Amino acid sequence: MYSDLVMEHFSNPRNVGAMPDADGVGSAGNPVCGDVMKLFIRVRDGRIEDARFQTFGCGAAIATSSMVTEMVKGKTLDEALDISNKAVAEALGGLPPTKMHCSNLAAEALHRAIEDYRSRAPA
Amino acid sequence: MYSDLVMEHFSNPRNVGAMPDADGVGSAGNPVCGDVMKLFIRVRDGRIEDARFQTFGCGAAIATSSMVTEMVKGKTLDEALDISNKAVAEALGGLPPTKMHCSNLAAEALHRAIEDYRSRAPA
Amino acid sequence: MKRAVYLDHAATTPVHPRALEAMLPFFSQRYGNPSSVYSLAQEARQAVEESRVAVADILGCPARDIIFTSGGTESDNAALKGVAFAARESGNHIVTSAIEHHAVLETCRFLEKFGFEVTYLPVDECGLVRVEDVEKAITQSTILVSIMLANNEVGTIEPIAEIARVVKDKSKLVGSRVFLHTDAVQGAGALDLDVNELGVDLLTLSSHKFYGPKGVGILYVRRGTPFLPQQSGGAHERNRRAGTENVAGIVGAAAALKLAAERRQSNGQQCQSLRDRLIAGIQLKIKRAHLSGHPTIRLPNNASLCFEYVEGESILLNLDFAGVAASSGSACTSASLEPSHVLMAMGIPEELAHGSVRFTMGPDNTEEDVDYVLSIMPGIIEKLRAISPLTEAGES
Amino acid sequence: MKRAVYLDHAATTPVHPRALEAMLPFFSQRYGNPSSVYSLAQEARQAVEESRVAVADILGCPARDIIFTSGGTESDNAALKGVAFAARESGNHIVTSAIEHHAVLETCRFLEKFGFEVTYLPVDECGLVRVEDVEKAITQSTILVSIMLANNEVGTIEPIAEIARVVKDKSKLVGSRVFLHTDAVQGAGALDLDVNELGVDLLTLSSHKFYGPKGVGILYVRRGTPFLPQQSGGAHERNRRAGTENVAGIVGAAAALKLAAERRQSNGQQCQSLRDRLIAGIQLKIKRAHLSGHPTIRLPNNASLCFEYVEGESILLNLDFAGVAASSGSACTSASLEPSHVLMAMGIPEELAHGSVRFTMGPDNTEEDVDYVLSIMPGIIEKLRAISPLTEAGES
Ligand SMILES: Cc1ncc(COP(=O)(O)O)c(C=O)c1O
Ligand SMILES: Cc1ncc(COP(=O)(O)O)c(C=O)c1O
Repeated sequence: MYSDLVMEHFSNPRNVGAMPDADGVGSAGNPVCGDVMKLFIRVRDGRIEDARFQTFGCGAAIATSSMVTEMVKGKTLDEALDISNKAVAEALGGLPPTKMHCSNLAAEALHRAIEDYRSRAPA
Repeated sequence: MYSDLVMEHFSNPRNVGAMPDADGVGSAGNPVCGDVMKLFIRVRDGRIEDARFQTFGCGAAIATSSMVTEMVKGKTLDEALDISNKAVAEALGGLPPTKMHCSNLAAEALHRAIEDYRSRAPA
Repeated sequence: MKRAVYLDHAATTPVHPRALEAMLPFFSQRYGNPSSVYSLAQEARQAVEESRVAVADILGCPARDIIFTSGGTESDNAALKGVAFAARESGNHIVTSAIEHHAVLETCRFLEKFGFEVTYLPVDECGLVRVEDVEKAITQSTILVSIMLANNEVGTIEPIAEIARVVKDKSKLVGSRVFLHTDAVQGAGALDLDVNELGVDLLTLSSHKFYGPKGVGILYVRRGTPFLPQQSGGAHERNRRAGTENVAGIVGAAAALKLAAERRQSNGQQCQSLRDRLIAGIQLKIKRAHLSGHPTIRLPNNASLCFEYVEGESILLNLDFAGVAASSGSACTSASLEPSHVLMAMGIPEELAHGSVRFTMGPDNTEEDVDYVLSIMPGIIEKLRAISPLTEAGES
Repeated sequence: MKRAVYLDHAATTPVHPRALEAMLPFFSQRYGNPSSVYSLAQEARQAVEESRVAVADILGCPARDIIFTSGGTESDNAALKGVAFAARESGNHIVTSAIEHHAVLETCRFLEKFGFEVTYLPVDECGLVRVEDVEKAITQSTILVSIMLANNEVGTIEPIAEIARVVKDKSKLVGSRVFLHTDAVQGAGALDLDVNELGVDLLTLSSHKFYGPKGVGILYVRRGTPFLPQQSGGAHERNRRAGTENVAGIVGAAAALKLAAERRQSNGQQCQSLRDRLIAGIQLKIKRAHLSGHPTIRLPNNASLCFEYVEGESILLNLDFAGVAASSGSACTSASLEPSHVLMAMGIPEELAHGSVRFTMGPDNTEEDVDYVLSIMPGIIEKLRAISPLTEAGES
């Protein structure tokens, strides 16, 4: 069902946990739908220095969360905003068609975290 | 599909062949329907002394033909007229439901042969 | 070697070695087409008819009332569509429950497209259909009631015999004949399947749920029940289901059903004690874990639980890493993203329903299997709760 | 030991040992339900999907266009009902031929009950559908044409590719989309099954006709074809055929189809030379024996003959006593008493049609088998003709 890389990220998710002093926080999903993702970013000099996540969801939701936190690190905010759902799924070696919505969550939470950061510290 | 006795009569049919000097001949069935039976009887002192048959038809048709010729031998005409389709089928240990019509032919041909005899030599 | 613990017997079961042994000659040796005339074919015919008698014995019905199909799904489809289209003149109303298997529910949706009206009865929080609801739902235009014998997700056993009595009485009252179908797929090997005790007119079974092969179903249709065959073609199965018979499959299904019926008592007791050990252990070791379904009126092998703050599939994947096979909701369609319609109908909140896990035991399971699961489950739940954003909010 | 000569490969075939070998692990070891999440189940899922790719390769189509069913009969039903009910808005007219298998003809009768109109095209005395008849039959309300690739009784091969062109052209002319289905059940292992070469939108196969297990069918549905699934339930087979997959059966069917495709050339040549030897021998040794079907445009393994003055079943029973398995008309329904509708449609007189015998060869048959049949047939026919009341009348 899942690619090896998805399974790897699912069983050893990177960057897990809350970040109390985050510069931006974004959420996506809804417990009623079975998927909630919360993404935390630390921003230094216009770049994402660190990212962490908390996720309630299926294997794909947890793996995409883990992957997106890896992908954003070191990117400028604009570069990070360019990360699409498809890009996250591709970085994981693909997702089953019925699970594609999970990668939506990851990009969505990321974009919201960046919005949150920008709303706090206007450019 | 068929009982052992049906198979036995089918593979070794008794009383096969035309009887040129028959006292009564009866036919039933129709080549178009796939079943034709012709029954010949020789009558002595009101009893059927001998019977023979010719049949075009399936296994059940040939076996019932053979059986009916055996059953009538030695019977009075009235006794012979009492032989029903069911009796022929039962004597053979039963027939598959879809083949029950074949035992109809045997009794029908027999009854016609007796009619034929009676019409030739009125009592 | 990694330990392998199979606890998903409600999803499917391995073919019993004796059932497989019975099947084997019919693939490459006794391969005749049962409709043919010659001996090789008549051997196959005989095997099919003997299988029919064996099944009929267990259901307490004449062999002629048994139709072999390609599975539980086909049997459910054939039952509902078969009666509905045949009894169309008498009425267009069907009564079923909200917790039926998709094979029944989607067939009802199909029939709705053809002008039938369907009442989906609610269930109580234990998953029980209320007999009085069935009674109330029946009107003059009702032709069919379809209620499952036992639910595949939570294991709740429905009061079919009582429902049968009510259907009969109400049927007389409204002056129209109402037929009763039960999807007994999950009951095989655990419950009495006698169609007269149950009082049903149609009954569905699926071979792969009772240690027979996949792709074989059984449909009982009581003589006199209106029935329009849904698979048209040759005169097979007394003109009620066309298609060359799956001889090996049918032989395997009948052999398996016989074995399952023989072992029903002992197997039920064994499964039940394992199940109770698992439920008690989980509730002792893991907080915020809830048993779903009825506490006692449930299949002896079913332990369905919902775990707060975590999602079912991620539990299953972790169990799989540890060699344990279990299921979340119906195994039938992991393609669906909605939480189980069964848990929803029982009033379980959606977020909790997403955290459901179903363990279903079989005769090969041992206490060691259960203890192994109990040894790994707390760690899995803990790990997932540590990642979950719901945990803090919930526990605060 | 009695000699055993199987010459009824059009009725069914033994499972090829290599196909059976491929199936075996999926009964009691790799028994997971392909819809489940864990590894045991995902192995089964993979086996099903690999089988789908193998079948698609042979049909020259994307794997997603292949649906696994429970047999040729189900595939025919699903194809015709699936398109008819889905395309109902566009029209209610179906074109087929008078010599289709019961699985197609009875499905048409079923659809007639639901308001569809069906044109049953005649055939010529060789069993060929005339392409111009197809063209003429198509009107603005036509939605589907279903013509078989090769006939199961007489082996005549229909001009499907030509029919496909005519359907496409006429379809444009009348301005409505007409879909083309072919029942290719008898073509597997003998003819090219490439759906693009054939130009068909739907194609039916049945596993047990090409050395796969009974109870497995294949249905090709070209992307974009309107299709209302006939078996409702779970989301299996991309929502086009609900029901737990018959994993072992599917694996066996795919393995068998691959083998059949590989051996197509050599097998065809071998069967054809045996067939020609049998036909020539019978016509030499037995008077008033007539080959039915087309003299050359026929399946390489089909020898269908009609014998005057004798009835088919009694020939078959005598052949069976001698260890030879053959068929009279369609093996599908020996329950029918009417002479074959195929021979009738070809204008063969009823009494002659009753005397039909079909020998169909397979790769395991040898020249000795044929010579054995040739050594016993004259005696059997002679014996039966001696009993027959038609013989004298006919010969005089
Ligand atoms: C209650 C119930 N009904 C019907 C079915 C469908 O049977 P099958 O898997 O044979 O299609 C299942 C199993 O999936 C089931 O659990
Ligand atoms: C041409 C044709 N179509 C359909 C079928 C039906 O297939 P099945 O036997 O798998 O039901 C058969 C064989 O019986 C056949 O020969």
